[in-house]
Amino acid sequence: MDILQPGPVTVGTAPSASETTPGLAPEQLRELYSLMASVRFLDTSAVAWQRQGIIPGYAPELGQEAAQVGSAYALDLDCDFAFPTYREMGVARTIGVDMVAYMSTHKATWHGGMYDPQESRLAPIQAVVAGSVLHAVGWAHGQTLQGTPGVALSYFGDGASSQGDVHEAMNFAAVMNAPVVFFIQNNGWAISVPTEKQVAGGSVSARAAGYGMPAIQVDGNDVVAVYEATRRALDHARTGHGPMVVEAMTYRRGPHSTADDPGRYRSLDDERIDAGKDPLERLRKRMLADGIADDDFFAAAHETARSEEEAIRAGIEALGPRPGSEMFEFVFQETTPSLETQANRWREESDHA
Amino acid sequence: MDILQPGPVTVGTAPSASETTPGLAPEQLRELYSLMASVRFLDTSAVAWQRQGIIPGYAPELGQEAAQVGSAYALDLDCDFAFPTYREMGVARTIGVDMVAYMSTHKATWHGGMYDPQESRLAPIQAVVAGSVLHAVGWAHGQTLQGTPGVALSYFGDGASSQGDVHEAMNFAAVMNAPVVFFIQNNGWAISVPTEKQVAGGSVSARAAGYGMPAIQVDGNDVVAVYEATRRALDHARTGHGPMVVEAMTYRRGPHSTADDPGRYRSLDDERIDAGKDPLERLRKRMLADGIADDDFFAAAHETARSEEEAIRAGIEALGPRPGSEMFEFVFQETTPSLETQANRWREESDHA
Amino acid sequence: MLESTTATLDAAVEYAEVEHLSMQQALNRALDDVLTADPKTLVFGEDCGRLGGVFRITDGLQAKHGDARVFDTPLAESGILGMSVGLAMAGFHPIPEVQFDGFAYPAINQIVCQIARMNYRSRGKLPMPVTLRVPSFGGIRAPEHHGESLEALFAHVPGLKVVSPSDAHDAYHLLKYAASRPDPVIFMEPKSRYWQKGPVDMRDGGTLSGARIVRPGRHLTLVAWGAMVARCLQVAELAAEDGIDVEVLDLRWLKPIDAEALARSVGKTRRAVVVHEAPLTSGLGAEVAQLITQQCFDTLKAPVERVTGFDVPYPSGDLEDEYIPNIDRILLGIQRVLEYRRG
Amino acid sequence: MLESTTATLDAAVEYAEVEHLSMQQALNRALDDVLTADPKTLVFGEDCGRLGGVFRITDGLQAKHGDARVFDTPLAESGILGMSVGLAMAGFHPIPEVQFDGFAYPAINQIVCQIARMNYRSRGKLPMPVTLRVPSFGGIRAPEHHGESLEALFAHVPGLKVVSPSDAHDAYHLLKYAASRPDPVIFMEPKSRYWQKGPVDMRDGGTLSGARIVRPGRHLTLVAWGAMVARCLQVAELAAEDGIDVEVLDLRWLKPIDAEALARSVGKTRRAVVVHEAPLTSGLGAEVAQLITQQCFDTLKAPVERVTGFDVPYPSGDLEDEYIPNIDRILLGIQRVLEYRRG
Ligand SMILES: Cc1ncc(C[n+]2csc(CCOP(=O)(O)OP(=O)(O)O)c2C)c(N)n1
Ligand SMILES: Cc1ncc(C[n+]2csc(CCOP(=O)(O)OP(=O)(O)O)c2C)c(N)n1
Ligand SMILES: [Mg+2]
Ligand SMILES: [Mg+2]
Repeated sequence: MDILQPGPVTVGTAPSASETTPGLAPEQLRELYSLMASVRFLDTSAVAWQRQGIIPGYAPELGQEAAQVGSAYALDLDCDFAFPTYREMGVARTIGVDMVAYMSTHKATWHGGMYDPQESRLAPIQAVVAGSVLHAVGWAHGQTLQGTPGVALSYFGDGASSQGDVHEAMNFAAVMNAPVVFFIQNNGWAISVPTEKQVAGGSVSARAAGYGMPAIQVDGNDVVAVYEATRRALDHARTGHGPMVVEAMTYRRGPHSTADDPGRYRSLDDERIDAGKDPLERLRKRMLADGIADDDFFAAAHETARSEEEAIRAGIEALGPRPGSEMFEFVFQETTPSLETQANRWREESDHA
Repeated sequence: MDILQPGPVTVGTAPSASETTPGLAPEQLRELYSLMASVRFLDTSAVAWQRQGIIPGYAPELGQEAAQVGSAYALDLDCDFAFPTYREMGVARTIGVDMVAYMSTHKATWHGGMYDPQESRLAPIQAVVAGSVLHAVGWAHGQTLQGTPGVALSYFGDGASSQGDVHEAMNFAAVMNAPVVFFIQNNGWAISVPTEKQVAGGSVSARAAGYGMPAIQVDGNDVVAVYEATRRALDHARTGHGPMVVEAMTYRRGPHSTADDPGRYRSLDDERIDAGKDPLERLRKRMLADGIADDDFFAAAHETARSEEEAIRAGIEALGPRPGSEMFEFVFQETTPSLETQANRWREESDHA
Repeated sequence: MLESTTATLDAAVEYAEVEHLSMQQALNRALDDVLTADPKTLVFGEDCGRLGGVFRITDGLQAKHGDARVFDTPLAESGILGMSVGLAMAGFHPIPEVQFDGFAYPAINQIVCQIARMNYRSRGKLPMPVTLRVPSFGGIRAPEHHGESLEALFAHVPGLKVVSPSDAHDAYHLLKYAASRPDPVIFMEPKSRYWQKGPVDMRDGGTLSGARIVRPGRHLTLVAWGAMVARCLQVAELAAEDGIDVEVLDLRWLKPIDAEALARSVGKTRRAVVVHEAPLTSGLGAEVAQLITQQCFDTLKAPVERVTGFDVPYPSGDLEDEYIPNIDRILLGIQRVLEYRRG
Repeated sequence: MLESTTATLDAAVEYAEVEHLSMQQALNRALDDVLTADPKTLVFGEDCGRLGGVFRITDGLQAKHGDARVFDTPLAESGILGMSVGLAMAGFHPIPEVQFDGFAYPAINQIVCQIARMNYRSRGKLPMPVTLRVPSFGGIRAPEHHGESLEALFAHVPGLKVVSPSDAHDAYHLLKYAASRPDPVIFMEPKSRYWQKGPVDMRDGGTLSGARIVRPGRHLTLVAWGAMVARCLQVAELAAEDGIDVEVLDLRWLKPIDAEALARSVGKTRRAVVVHEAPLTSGLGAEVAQLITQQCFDTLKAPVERVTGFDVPYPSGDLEDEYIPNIDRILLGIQRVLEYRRG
């Protein structure tokens, strides 16, 4: 399979391709499982937090654990950089972002999250659909200019692929031969709109050929296949071959966000049929079959996930609102007299009230 | 040759394909020649008008006569509608637009031209690159909704293809199966930027497949091939098969506009080599060889072109500025008190001065 | 221009006299009525079809009017607005939605350069009867870009008209009115008021052009629009306890602004405060203040005060109440105006 | 904030004292200096490389600094600005160009939601030292969308700074200054003044923050920016013939506006007219007028007058002179203010 041909190439959908473990050692597989378990537990907990009034809203990634963990696991954090949307909690967790700082956005504490993007190698949480895809291209081109080996990993969805910015980004990247990987999580839905009403031609990866870019379409519920596809794409970009597309076919099992009611636009049957095999269950079975892990391992992984979540929840519950002065503080590096005047009046009036 | 396959199909580049006359009768070939001759004469004259101070600026289409005349000739003016850029003088002439009203834009009389777009079947002249591509899709979808047989013919350039709006338009059109033909004049340049620095993957038609759309790449200097490709694409769209791409490979022989100096970014040698065979000369030779026209015919065509130009120039020279009151008059269908107040003050102050 | 009549689309629809509706229901009914009365009307946007919109404003409309007339589009705002231009050229009356205020930005090029100019460019031959619905303003603790106030931008664009209702009654009638005009109207819906119920006189919209005095008063005029109108009414009640009689003027039309109504009200009260959620600098409050000053210069007792959002990006939910003009800040603004003494 | 010092990039460059340059040359020299002094600077946009820009502002820079640092992009403004965000995140100092004012609209989403907010969103961790050059305003008989004035839009956006030079000297120094700041600056170049020559003191930029009095006067303050400054100076000369001593204030910074300078000037003259090319409604003139009124309410002899473009799309060349404030209209505005008597 030559994935460096322009045009979509599918890996991981046939059991033969997906169920082999190209370069992953048993401890890596165990790590992948543990990550997915942590992400799954935190994700479902976050939905519960919202129901309990701990956070006002959340965009669950249930079903996309393999796509997020597998892709982020392939990053070289010494030099690469990831650009998330609003749904990449699993990416953040995989690359080791402070999860209280990450989840703070969903507590409405600060837009974009409170982690340090430069240290974390993760751009701020992005609420504009397709908003950061061009940033990834610019950042990647910066690596070329600097002669550094970093690759940008740009996350976006099937819905986002309709935005003009994605086209501009792909074209810029291909013209400039920028080291960027466009990683699409095609999860079947953009809120209520199914992929077939969104993505003409049926897949985002099919568009790559038009830009002279190679693409891989991968079973997004197979964490190993996702890892492998992303690793190859990162290598491709890192070795000067330019941008590449990876499209992970997965399924948004939950609602779009805690404010959404999927029952209005899809049936439970749809969900059952389209969701495919559960990413965690799938890896678990395989590890058991391969003798890579036993029940104790899984129990321990789940216990770790539970205690992690407990700590994060405690952090989130303890997180107070930011002082209002920060509204003014972070607008500029160099503030302005007019802003200072406004900040002063805000302070006086707040004191008064 | 099955042009209804997704993906680019080339017609007209091989002499065997281009030099046959699929469905065109001799009088139609003569008409095509006459149109190209009129367009050529008016176009080169307009450059001269600019040098003579008759008009402040102009965007010549020298070298693109076949692409413009051939494509517009395929329209069914009873139901189709064309969406031009700022360079489609040949399209306007071919479909019979009042050329004084058309050229008035270049005299800086009125943005968009002074012809009636609805009657002319030609949208206003569009100065925003890629600005009207989505309009064509919307108009086309309107035909579907109404059950009318019209097809939208959307003109744009290789440079325009980089704009996000073109992607959104292609995706919308393909998702909605809208009867629209995207007609790209790939003339090698976007002002000073050559296609290879503009269009990743090398051609715009190559992108069609990604949307599940068929495409034809055609020798844009062969008026018959262009006509034939456009006719097929219009048929395709008209018969309910959805959108299609036609990319006419041609060459902008002149400057981008009368304000441009191509000597700064390309050599005369480049121009000679890349321009290919002259569209008029090519058709002339072929008609002579086929015995379809003689020297008298060509002399007459050129004489007609000359006298047409004379009349248009007279019209343009006679064209006075529009009354300033029209600034206010055409903002809305229903004006506003605030605008009336401003118009009144403008009137008083103009009278005063 | 904006005529002082109720919408005249009503032939096909039968009404009860007064209904008690939320603004969401009122807008939904307005769209239903327009779709029923005018076969050229189309309602579309992201999630507007099957889902009925993330705010349910288009709820049930696809089921009733069919998926040719009420439909989901791909996720691309420039596409939605650009397509609207072509549909209008083909004789339709598009009522597109952008899902949230902040997602109007990707469509600005099509709005400013195309929708707002096509009538002008074509010398009146290509009218653009496009009513763009924009769920607007803040106050619902939403994610980034979901609480923006774009009225100053829209109002500055030649060729656009801009309106924002503050209650269910106006929402119903202004939307029907806007949708029946031949010019493009940006319809800014105060999303924090969607669920607020109020009486809607279904038959008689009253005067739909211009501003509306929602509370008469003698001492000072509060000018507001959208969600700030209700807040100003609260403020007026509180001020009344201190014997200050505040007039509250709902501007409604943000372009064209009803300059006469401003002059009439402030001509009487001789003091004015303008309130909006958008940032201060170059906000619409400056225009309102200047229109008042221009017309009432001789009688004005104090410079017009602006109580607005700050020149900062709309903050996250936790800081929303610090940003949006609250009752205290508006009261303090009123106090500054009342206490103003020439130096 | 905007510090009152000249740019401090100059280590690597040697200057003559005063040169006579067109604004185009001055801007070109400024970019050359910045590219020389700061290796992180990148200059790019449509036709900015080989051609040197349609206005030749980047002429010769690619040849001198290489096509890695000065380059052509594909034809996509959102792409250009979006890429700038990523380059800034990677530590570069992008100086992108949009070819004409009207083609900033396709990039508004990236400008407003990304460039202007990344510093805020990241709590100061991702500064955006992006200087966006926008050839701006009208007056050159150009095609549609080539004569727009977007300052009111930009000035309203939290997180942006906006500046416009009116002569070659300021063009040179303000561009170097803007390019050396850590915040995004929209640099609006008055294209009708590109070919106008003037003395440029290469070593001493003078005070670069705030407004600048270009002509002192006692009777009335004319506030302007960009190409309107030169016109206001002409007006002042004509008015002087009638014994009217007009002060001309070049606002320069359109965000933040130098409110103090406005107060100082109008505090003295007690009368003001603000002039701009952009449409009247919700234009920056409203903000300027309100800032003046707010600060000088007691002493102001007449309401601030606005002489501006109309609320119409920027017209074709033939009607340009009817649209842009001309000498007569400005003189009439002055007259209205001078003749104003309290009723
Ligand atoms: C520019 C823009 N338009 C609209 C929205 C509202 N919105 C938020 S998420 C979403 C759907 C996104 O779908 P997709 O890209 O497939 O990502 P997913 O939610 O499936 O992860 C929409 C329409 C937005 N955030 N940004
Ligand atoms: C949105 C936008 N950006 C920039 C420009 C300036 N501009 C006018 S024409 C042009 C080049 C267009 O190239 P192409 O699409 O290939 O058409 P051609 O000029 O070759 O016919 C540019 C950059 C514009 N008019 N609109
Ligand atoms: Mg999705
Ligand atoms: Mg071209």
